[in-house]
This record gives sequence, structure tokens and C-alpha cells, in this order.
Amino acid sequence: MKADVKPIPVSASAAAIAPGDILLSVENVSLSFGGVRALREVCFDIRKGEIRAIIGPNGAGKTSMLNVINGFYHPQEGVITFKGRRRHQMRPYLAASQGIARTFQNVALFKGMSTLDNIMAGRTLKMRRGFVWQLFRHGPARLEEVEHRRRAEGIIDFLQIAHIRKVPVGQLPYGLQKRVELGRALAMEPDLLLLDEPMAGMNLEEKEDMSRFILEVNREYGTTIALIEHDMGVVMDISDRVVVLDYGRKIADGSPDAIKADQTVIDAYLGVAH
Amino acid sequence: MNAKSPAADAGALDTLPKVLLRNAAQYANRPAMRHKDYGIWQTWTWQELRDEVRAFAIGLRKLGFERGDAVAIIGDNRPRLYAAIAAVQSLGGIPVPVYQDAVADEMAYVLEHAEVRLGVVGDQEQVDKIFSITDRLPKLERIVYDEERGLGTYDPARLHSFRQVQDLGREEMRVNPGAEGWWLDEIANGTSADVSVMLYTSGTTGRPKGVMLTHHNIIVSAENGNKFDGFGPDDLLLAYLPMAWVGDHIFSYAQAYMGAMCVCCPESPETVVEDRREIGPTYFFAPPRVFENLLTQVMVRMEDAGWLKQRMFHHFLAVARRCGEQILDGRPVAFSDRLLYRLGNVLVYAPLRNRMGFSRTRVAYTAGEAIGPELFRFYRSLGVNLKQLYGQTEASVYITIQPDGEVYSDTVGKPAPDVEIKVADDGEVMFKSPGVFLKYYKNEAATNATKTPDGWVHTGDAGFFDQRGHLKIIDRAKDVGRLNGGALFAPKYLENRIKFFPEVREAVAFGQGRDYVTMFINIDPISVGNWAERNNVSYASYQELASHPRIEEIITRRMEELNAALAEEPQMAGSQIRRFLILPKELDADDGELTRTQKVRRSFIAERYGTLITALYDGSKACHLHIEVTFEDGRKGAIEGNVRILDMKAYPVRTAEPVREAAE
Amino acid sequence: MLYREAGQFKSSYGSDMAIFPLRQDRIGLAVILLVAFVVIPLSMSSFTLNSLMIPILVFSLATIGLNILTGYTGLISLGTGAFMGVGAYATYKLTTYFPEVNIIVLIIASGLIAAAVGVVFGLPSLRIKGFYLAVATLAAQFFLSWCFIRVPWLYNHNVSAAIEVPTRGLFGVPITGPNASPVTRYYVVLVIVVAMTWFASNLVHGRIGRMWMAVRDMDIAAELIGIRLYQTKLLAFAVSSFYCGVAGALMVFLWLGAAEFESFNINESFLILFMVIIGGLGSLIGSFMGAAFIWGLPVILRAAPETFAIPIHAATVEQLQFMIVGALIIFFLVVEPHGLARLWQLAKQKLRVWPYPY
Amino acid sequence: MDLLYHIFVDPFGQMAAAPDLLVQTLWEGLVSGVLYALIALGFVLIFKASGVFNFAQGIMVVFAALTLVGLHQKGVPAFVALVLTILVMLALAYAVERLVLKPLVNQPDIILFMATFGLTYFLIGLGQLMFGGEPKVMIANELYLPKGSYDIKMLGGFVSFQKIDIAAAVIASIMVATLAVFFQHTRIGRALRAVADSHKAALSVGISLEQIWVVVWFTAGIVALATGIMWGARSQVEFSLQIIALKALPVLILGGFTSIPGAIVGGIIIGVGEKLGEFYWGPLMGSGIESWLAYVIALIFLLFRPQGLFGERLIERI
Repeated sequence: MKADVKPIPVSASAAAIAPGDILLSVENVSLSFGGVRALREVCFDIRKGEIRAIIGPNGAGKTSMLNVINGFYHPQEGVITFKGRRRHQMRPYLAASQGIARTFQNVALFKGMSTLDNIMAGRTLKMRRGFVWQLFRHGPARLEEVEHRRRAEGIIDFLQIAHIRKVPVGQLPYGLQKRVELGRALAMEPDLLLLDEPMAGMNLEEKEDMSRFILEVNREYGTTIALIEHDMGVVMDISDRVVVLDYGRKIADGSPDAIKADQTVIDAYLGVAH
Repeated sequence: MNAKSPAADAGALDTLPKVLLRNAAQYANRPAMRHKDYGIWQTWTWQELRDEVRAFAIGLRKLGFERGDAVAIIGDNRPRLYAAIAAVQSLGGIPVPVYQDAVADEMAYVLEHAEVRLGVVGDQEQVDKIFSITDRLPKLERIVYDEERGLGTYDPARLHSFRQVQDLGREEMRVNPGAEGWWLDEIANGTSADVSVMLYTSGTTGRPKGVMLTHHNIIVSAENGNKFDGFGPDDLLLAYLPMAWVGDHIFSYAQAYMGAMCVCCPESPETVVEDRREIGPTYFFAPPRVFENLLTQVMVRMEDAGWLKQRMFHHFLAVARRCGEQILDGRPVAFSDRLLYRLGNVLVYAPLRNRMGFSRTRVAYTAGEAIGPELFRFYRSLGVNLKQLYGQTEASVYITIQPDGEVYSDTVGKPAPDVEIKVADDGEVMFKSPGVFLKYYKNEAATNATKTPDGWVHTGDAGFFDQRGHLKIIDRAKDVGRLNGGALFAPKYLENRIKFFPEVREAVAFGQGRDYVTMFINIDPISVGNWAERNNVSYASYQELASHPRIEEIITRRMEELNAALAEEPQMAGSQIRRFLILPKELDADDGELTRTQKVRRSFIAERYGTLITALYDGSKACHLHIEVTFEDGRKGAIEGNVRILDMKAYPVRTAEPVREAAE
Repeated sequence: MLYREAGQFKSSYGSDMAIFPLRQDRIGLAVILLVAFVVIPLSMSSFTLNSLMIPILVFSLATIGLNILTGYTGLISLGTGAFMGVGAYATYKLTTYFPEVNIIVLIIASGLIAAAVGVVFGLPSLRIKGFYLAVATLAAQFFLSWCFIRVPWLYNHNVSAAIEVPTRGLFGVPITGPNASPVTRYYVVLVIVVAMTWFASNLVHGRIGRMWMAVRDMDIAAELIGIRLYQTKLLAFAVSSFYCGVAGALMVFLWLGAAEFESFNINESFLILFMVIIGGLGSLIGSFMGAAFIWGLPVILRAAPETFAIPIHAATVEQLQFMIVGALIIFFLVVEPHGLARLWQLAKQKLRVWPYPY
Repeated sequence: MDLLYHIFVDPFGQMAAAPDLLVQTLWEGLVSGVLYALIALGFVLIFKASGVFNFAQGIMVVFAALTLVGLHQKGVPAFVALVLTILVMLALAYAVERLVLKPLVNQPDIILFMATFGLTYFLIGLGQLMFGGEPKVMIANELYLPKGSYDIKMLGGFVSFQKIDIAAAVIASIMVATLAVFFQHTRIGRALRAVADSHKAALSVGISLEQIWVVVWFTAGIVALATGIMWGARSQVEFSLQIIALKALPVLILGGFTSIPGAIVGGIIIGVGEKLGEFYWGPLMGSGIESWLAYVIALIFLLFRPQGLFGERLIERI
């Protein structure tokens, strides 16, 4: 009835690219800090509507890869093509405005704000009303606020965090914080969702919930997802394709089964000397 | 807002769908239903509700629904499910609410027996449950679900979302202008004699029976219920008890329609308490255990309060105990007390009511089982007008009910409006009323067994009227026996009465075919333990505690109180407890002494403790006991010791002629 | 205890997002306003109004300004005094250039000038954070107070190097200058402060407030959800400086009546900062409490010896005052780093769950 | 055009024209730079060890000097007063550790920063209460600090070097040297540097944080005392010094908050830059630009090298 809120509205811009086409491609990207080479000529792509896993031993450069994709690091070489737009580097907020959302390895929520405000903050880009309207918090500004609150509630309901709606996230247990962070990312209605170890430090039950959410986001709303995860079981279950990094180099790329069988990958994980 | 209670001009309003139309016209923009969803109380006015129902009904029609079809309603209390009931009724179908927590097998039986063609269910869980039993339900054609979550990927063949069905209906109304008219005709064709709803009662024995209630049954009962407490459009109530339970159907559906009240559905079963606080219902119903849990919460929380606050809290609770009920019933109270109560109201009662969500509660009812006098008084003394009623599915709820100002913890009240009651010679309570059910669905035998040709219904409960003309239910009729003297012997009644004392955990009464009543007592380790702490009585084991002389004193005192009370009641005076003993061990399900649902297994105990029983009746002062016990970790062991048997003196019986019949 | 939340349910997001969702709070606010607008002017002497109420209001406004920057956006500023000065001197210049324009308009205008200056000194805030930024604002402080001395144009080349407030009226009633009655000035200040507080609360409760707090709590994440750090921080500087500027203008024109560069030196900045800390970072109501506390305390300290006839030297009181304020700041940070606002909040919570302890 | 000339050409012309004045100015700058450096040193010590940005360093300078002079005025022999003052600084260090640092441990930096504000106010009040607010003359003679000046003829003019200034420079360098040794070669010193990295590390060295804090604050107190004496001897002991002490902040920005050499170099840069600016460019803008020039220099510097001269660039990780 009235309460019908489409949990996660799919943004229009995504429609341009048909499912299965290449949404984002990374072409021999290299990144280094001073002497340290975090990434070396990495190439891979992410297709629209898939769940893409990036795995690898610690220090393989997984997080650096994500940071490059959403413009937090600027690679020295290489090209990144997102939704057909080629670029070498860009400011993070531009990445965001183009539809790349992201969660962090160790939760990066706005500790002082409530769950709801965190998710509302995720909708900043979608809100238009200017300063003057904000001053009065009436008319259009109010309507807009209400409209986006409705969207936010859709996400809250989807992630089943209604009971902590108005709790400052600082007070929440880790598992829930991760969930809220996912909510904040979803609030951006992203075309590409980057998840940095979404299940790190979770107990089994929490992991199951999280996997379920990730799958539902992907299946029911067609959101493309790239995730880093250490729990191989989970990765192999939920992801469509897997790319493996080791010492900043791509050592394998393919379906979960192919990866499981791949000798170089096994060596990398067993730590065979290079 | 002073909208007066709607007049139910008979004839025109002889079915609930008609009432819906009346409300949509008369109370168009007043709230009909609220549901805590997406963070706020989503609200539907009567008009909107009417439209929702209409769209759904016409949609059902498009799906091939026909008059007389049975439709299962399964799920937590949700506006859409209530709307579905109305929609089905509007098409002359029969809604069959089913307990949402029933296991697949029970559900299969009910759906099969009711021959449902369509199921309207809450969410994925229910869908899955039904899918798991479809092979047993050849007649079931379609399933309509409310919550779409997780069902997106299901095969849509026989599955529709509530919204899809409504869209069908709206589409139909768009292309075919006659559709609405047709719907109204369908409603017009309904008569008061039609079956309004079919509710399955899980009888203590055998398969559940489908109680068929007509619109007449329900409308009259609902109307009487509303009149009795003056409910109207300004009243709010929280629908949180199972929709399959007759109480919820009458209160949250029928009475709400008749009185144009606003029904609020909680966000989820877990949030009922918060939601109740937010809504602040003016009318609240709950079984005793709900009130009990609430009280425990209060006490537990206050435990953590500061010393001063606790002092204040308990002081004012004492004041309330002294004069709260009188003030509530408008009886005279000492001026000083009145002032104290005022103060207490500011400092404790009102805030407490607020926290519990009773700030605006005009009337609250409890029923289903006996409620402890302490518990009952607690709420009343706080100013919550808590009352008891006695009802059954077969009666469309109302049999007896307590009028304001005549509220006693130990009765279930006077006969409800239009209800005749008589107590059969064997003590069974029988009634006759407009609410009496049509029949059990496909179960002649049971119907005849329950309903006499001249319309009296066997409640299966034994009871009697006290001097005040209030009915007292003492036990299931079949469990009531007689002493050799011929006096009534109602073990459950006696056990409940003694169990109301905090020190007593369990009790087992004996007396069938004996000269007098005796009892086993199980002390409550927690409350007695606390008592021991406070009075630094040291003890090593439950056994030691149970046999402590000072504990025996306490229990004896309680027994005397009970006997004194029983002496007041002509029918019960005969069954005062003459001798009792305190069991050295807790009755335990692991030893088969209790059922898994913590009910005493009288016969089993009787033989297990045979020696003790003989001792109770052969006048000996003590008795040696040796029995096998199972410890929590499953180890077997034995308890051994002497059990002292205590004698009680009986109070003189007041021989007043028991009231046999009382009708209004 | 006073709260009756049962039955106060929200059936629309609008009402759920209200700044005072509970009826009892709305009533409380109404009472406070009533006291401020009716009781105080009627009951208090001109002296009390002038030495207590007006300054508290003025400082509250400045505190709100600094709170927006430090409490909500997490940018430390030690330049508050200077920004207030900008407001004051700007108004002074404007009054000399546009004598006929309504003084209120001029005050608002000078607020805008202060905002502009604030933005200029906020420019470094993108590159630098924390204490480094504090130093940047110190630059503002010292540079501006230098200007207040060295640029005679600012004080119309008065020999006294001070600015005297000309008489200006509103609807024929003088509201500035020597012959404006304290009551009228109180009302003018009160109205402006109430209005600007309302605006501030609207801002911090909306999109912009969330952006500020996001930047404060986790700037990286903020950037990655599409918040432009630079614009957001500069906006904070602008709004903050606007509030400080107006406060400064009010301070000179509706309270002191005259001022020189000394009135806006770094100690002023510290004073406001203390008000923010004691009141509570990131709280508007705290801003009022902080201002009232820090300003009220010395008044009481000074009054105390007289009332109890303690023979104590005025200078000594002054010094004790320093010590006590200092000690109190430390004390507060130790017992309640979130200031009076948090204490207030806790008290409210207690009342809501009464009689329960939690 | 004319302005540009006055900014970019004229001043250098003057420098070339009167090199002796230039040298004089440089020397002046150097000396005040050394004093800035000393104050900055106090900041750095405390910041390194306890992560506290000690706003009170300035007032500690005033307080120390004031105590010294005040005690002497009350008839205490100079050197006894000196020792007593050192004890006072020790007591102060203890008090701070007990009453401020310990209760506030694990609070965000901003809170500790604010706490030092409170400390500042408290010390102002205390100092005035005990010794009065009026300016005092440093007991230079009693402490056998040199007076007068060497006037050296050079570059076609006289350049005068105040002996006290020379003393200041010398003492400052000695102090820095001692500190360096102290940090390099004592157990506490090593622990101190460990703390700078991580508190746990310090504990592993087997020294409690409390001890370290006390030591550090005490050291800072001594530095403050020295600074106070020097400065007092050059001008006089007054509370406005506390404001001047804020000049240490730009110094820190140049030098970086954690680097001792940085503090020295930064101090000198600021001191010299300030004096040059005042002397050659000040007149353009009606003089007195000393009061803010330092900060602006720092500000400009910041925009190009936010981590300071010796601070190491850190890569933000997420």
C-alpha cells in the first residue's frame, strides 16, 4: 500500500550499458609509493551485473586496486575506463558522482552520526536543494528531505537495521557497523559497488547475512559488485569471476572453479618463493 | 475529536463489508489502520482501506474466485491481511485465518479440511511452508503474498504478490466501468446468515475443529462489546495477537469495523513493546502472561535504580496498593491518601503507565487463564482499568465480562449482554447467546456434542456464580470431581489459588473419592531463596530449604489464608486443605512429573509418590521418601529423607445456597 | 517523568524529522521563549540586561558560529575574535558610508563581509588539518588585529583609534548609540539571535549539516560518497564567520557602544573557544549554555564577595577568576568531554525513562 | 609599478647599501629565532612524548621566569630561587600528569589540546595571584649574566652584539646538545623516543607512561625556565610574553611537530625572516608587521610542504 518503497532504486545512468557488457576496465595500471610498487601492469575488467572478486595474499595490492578505481590513489601508469569514459586519474568525489560506491576494510562510518544520518549522507549527491532552501528547511528542501528519507528507509528495511535507525553508529557492534556502511554505499544507488573485505571479523551468522545481502543486491537490483574477501569459501560461493593478485601483479583471472584449480594461485597462497 | 459511536442500524449493516462501506462514507478521512513500516506509522483512512479492499476483491475475481470459496489467511498482523479478510467476505467467500506459527503438518490438515482454494500469506517463510505441503492440498490453486522480499526469484506460476492482484483489480476497473458496481452488488447480496469466518480451535484432544461464525454472530457480539465499554472512532488498539485467534478477529477486526476504531499493526513481533508505547492504545487486550512479563521487566529495571528512587518507588506502590483500586472504582478514600496518590501519580504511576504504553488506555482486558490477584491489582492500582472476561470461539468471544466498578481478580464477571448462562448439575457452565456459532465445519458429531437442540452450548468448563452474581471458573469440567462428602473437588482451582502466592511454585491437590483434600507443595526456589537470604537462613540444598521449619511456617500461613478464602465460597468451602506436605524435590519434566509445557501430570505423580499420599490420608505425622531423580546433566540419583506432614484446621463453612442460575 | 511519549507517534517523515519531535520539548521551548521575550525584560534591571543578558546573547551567537566550524565540521579556529572584529569594523564603515540605510541591514551586510574574509583565511584548510589549521587561523587573528591598529581608514582616522557607535534607529526608536535603552537593544539582539539560531539549526539538521559532520568524522569516506571537501569546508568557514561577524557587530553596536582593536584580540578568540568547549562541541543549545556559563561565572564571582562581605581585592577576584575558569575547563574535559550539552541530554534522557534508571 | 619597486628592488638596494645594518638585523633575527626555537623545543618535547599539543608552553615560560624573579623579590638568594623554581617546575610537571594527562588518557587530541588551554588560564591566574600582574625585571646580574655589548667595526659600520644575546645563543645550543645526548644515550631518552612511536613500545622498554610524562613535562619546564630567563633579561618578565610565545607555532609548522632540529632551524628562519621583513618591508605597510609576518610565512610554507621541513610525508591508508 502506501508503504511501498522500492528498496534500492537502480539509477538511470546504469541503463546505458547492457548487462554482461564491460562496465569498468583496468588497463596495465601501475602504482607505487616512493620505492614501493603496489601495483604492476594490472589488467582486468568488470562486467555489468556480475559479482567480481579480487583475492590475493596479504599485501597483494587488493585495497590499492580499489583505491585506484575510486580515485583515491592516482596510478603512475595505465588507463581506467568506466562506463566508456577513459581516464588516468580523478578526484574521489568525481568517481562517486559517476556511480562508484565503496565500503572499507576497517569500517569508515561517520561515528558521531546516527545510522539514519549515515545513510542519508550517502544520498548527498542525489540532493539538489540549495543553501537558501536549507536555511528555511521548508518547501522544496523539506520535500526533498522527506523523499530521500523514504529511500533511506527502503535501504534500512532491506538491511534489517530498523531497530538501530536512530542509534549513533559509534555505539553499534562491529557486524552492524559493516551493515550500515553497506547501507550508506547502497544509498548512492551505485552502478559499481566496491566492497573491501565486507566480512572481515564477522562470525559465521553475520557472514551468512552479509553474503545474502550482497547476493540480493546483485540479483534483485542488478548492482555490479567488486569485492575483496579473505574467506575463500564465501568468495567461491558468491562471485561470478575472480581475479587474483600477488605482489601487485595479476596472476590469474577466471571462474571460481578455474581459480581453485590454478597452480600459480595455489603456490601464491602456500607462499612458494618468487 | 468527539465523533460519537456509530449507530448500527440493523438490516442495512448485516455484514462486515457493508460496515466497511458505511465507514468509508461516514468516516472517510479518519484513520482505519496504521502499520509501523519504514520507520513511521503508515496510515490508511477508511476510504483508502475501502479502495484497497475493492481493488483486491476485484483482482481475486479476475483470478477466478467464486462465492463460497474458502481462503486461508496466514501471517503476522498486517493491514493487507485484514484487508484480504474483508475482500473475501465482500465476495461471499469464507476467510480461514490460520496460526502463522503452526508447523507444516498442522497447517496442511487445516487447509485441507477447510478446502481452501487460495492462500493469502505474509511472507516468504509462509510461502515456503505451503510449497512444502502442496502435494497434500489438491484444491489449493493460488498463493498471494504480502511481503515481496526474497520472492522475486520464485516461479510466478501460482504465485502473486498482493500488489499484482490489486493491479489486476484496478486495471479491470479501468477497462470495465461496471466492475465497481458489480462489487457493490456482491456485497449487497451478502446476508447476516452467511458464514463470516471460519476459525479453527485446537481442542485439547483430537484434530482442530472449524468453528463457523455467521455475520450475525459476529456483528451482534462486536456491537455489544463496543456498547459495553463505549468504544468509538476515537479509540485505538494494537493488533498483535494471532489473527487466527477469535479474540483478535473480534477485537481487531469486527469491533474495529463496527466502532470505526483505528487498528495499529506493530512493525514486528519483536517490537510490540516499543510500538505499543508509541501508539498508546486506548483499548488493550493481553493474556495474563503478557502482563506478568511486563511487571517483571518493571521490577528488574527498578532493581538497578538508585537507593532513593527505589525507596520512593516502593513507597508509592504501597500507597497505590492501599487506595489505588478504590480511587479507580470511584469509591471513597481518605483525603490524605487521595493526596498521596495524586503525588504518586506524578512521580511514579503516570510515568510508569507511560513507559508501559498505557497512558491513554481506557480499558484493558485479560482472559484465557486465571490471573494472579497481586498481578491484577498491581495494574489496577496504577490506574490501568484492567478487567477480565470469559469467552470462547464458539461464543464469538463474549460469555461473561466485568463491568466497570465491579472488578474482582477471582471472577470472570457477569454474563455479557444478551448472554444467558446456567450451571449444569455437574457444575459445567452452559450459555446461550446471539454469538453462538453455526456449527463445526464437516463435523456433525462434535457439533451435536457441544450444542444442545435448544441452543445451549457446553463450555466444558466447571464454575459457579458467587453472591455478587459473578461467574467463577474453577476448572475444566472433566477434571472436576467430588469428595466423599459430595462437595465439589476442583484440583486445578485449588492449585492455582495456592500458586498465586509467590512462595509456591507448583502444587498438586488430591481428594477425588476421599474424605478431604490434601496437597503437595513445591516451594519456589527463587522467591523463597531470596527470603532466606534476607533473613539469613542458611541452606545447602533445595531439599534442606524445603524442609526448613520456618519455610513450613510460611507455607502453613499461606494455607490458612487459602482456607479462610475458600470458606467464603459455599461451593468451595468443602474442599479446604486439611493436610499437606512440602515435596523435598522440584517436580520436573525430566522425571516425567510435568509435561514439557510445565503442566502437572496428576496421575503419574499420584503413583510415583503413592507412599506420601497414603501417609497424607492415614494421619501419620511424617513419611519416609526414597525416589529416583534425574539431574540436569542427565545423571540418575536418588533423593531420600523424611517428609513432615502438616495439619490444617478447616474454617467453618458458610452454608449459603449456591446460585445456580443468573441471566440478564 | 514529565514526558508522556505514549501516543506521540509519527505518521509522516516530516513530523518524524522535526527538530523537536516530542510535545513536551516544544512546550519547553515555548516557555523559554516566553521567559526571554516577556519575563526577563520586565523583571531585570537595565544594568543586568546590559551586563549579563545582552553579552550572553551576543557571545552565544559567536559561539554558535565557532561551533559550526569546530564542533560540526571539526576545524579548529583561533581567529574567532578577529572575524568578530571584521564584522564590527565593517558595520562601522558601512554606517559612515550609508548613514541612511537601516542598521540591521548593515549588520547583516557586514556579516557577509566577515564571511568573505573567513573564506579567504579558510583557503588553506584543504591542504592542512588540525593544529596546523589552528595556526593558519592564528595568522588571521594577528593579521586582522594588526589591521585594526595599522589601518586608520578602518576607524575613520580617529585619534583614539577606536570606533564610536553613532545613533541609529529602527521605526524611529533608537537602537544603537548612547541614547538607546538597554531594553530595546536587548530585544533587537534577542530577535536577531533567535532568528539566526533557527537558521543554524535548520542547516545542521539538513543535508549541509550532514556534509559538515561527515567531513568532521571521516573526511576520506566523506569524499568517497561524493562530498567535495573543499567546498564543504569553505562553506563552514563562510557560515561560521558570518555568525561571528554579526556577533561582533552586535557586540559593538548594541552592547559596548564603542570598541578598539583590543576588543578583538586573541583572548577574545580563546574566550569563545572556551564557551564552545564548556557548552559542548557540536551542539547549538550547548552554545548558549557555554556562553551563559563562561560569562555568568565571573559576574557571580565578582558579586560573591560583596554579597558575603568578604574583604577581597578586585584584582584578586580577577586572578581567582582566571584560575577557576582554567580549572573548570580541565574539570569539564575530564568529567564530561562533551560539555554541558551532554549533561543536559543525559538529564533529559533520565526524565524520559523515569522511573526507570535507563 | 612604484609599489613593485618598493617590494622587489628597493629593500635589496638598502641591504647592499648598508651591509652592517643587514648583519645587525640578521643577528637580531638569529637571537629571537633562538628564543622561539627554545619555546618550540618545549612544544616538541611534549608533543613527541605524549602527543599533547601543549598550548601552555608559552605561559610556562612566563610562569617560570615570574617564579624566579618573584621568589628573589621575596628575599630568596638568586641561586636558591633558581633551584626552588626548578622544583616548582617539577611539581608542576607532577600536577599536570596527575590532574590532566592521566584522567584524559586516550581522549582525542583536540580534548587534550583544549585542556592545555585550561592549564594556561590557570597558570596566568596563579602567577598573578602569587607575584602580581605588573612587569618585572629579570635578575640578570644576580645570575651573573653578562651585560653590555661588543661593538664590532665591520662593513663600514658598527655592528653591536649584546653579550646577553650571545649568552642566550650559547646557553640555547648547550641545552639542545644536552637534550640530544639525553635522548640518545639514556634509558628514559630511548623510552621517550619509543613513546613517540607507540605507547606500547614504551612500556616494553619497562618505563611507565606516567614517569615519562613527568620527565618530559619537567624537561619542558626547565627549557621554559631557561627561555624565560633569557627573554626576561633581554626585555622584561610580563604576561604578554605568553602571546609572543605563540610565535613558536609557526616555528613548529616549519620544523614539523616532532623534529628537534626542525624546531631550531624553523626558529631561526622565522626569527630572521621576521626581522628582515620588519626592517626592510615593514615601513611599506606602516610597520608592526612582526606581529603576524611569522604566521603568514608559516602559512605560505604550509601550502607547499604541509608536513614541515623535517616531517616525513605519510601515505594515507584506508
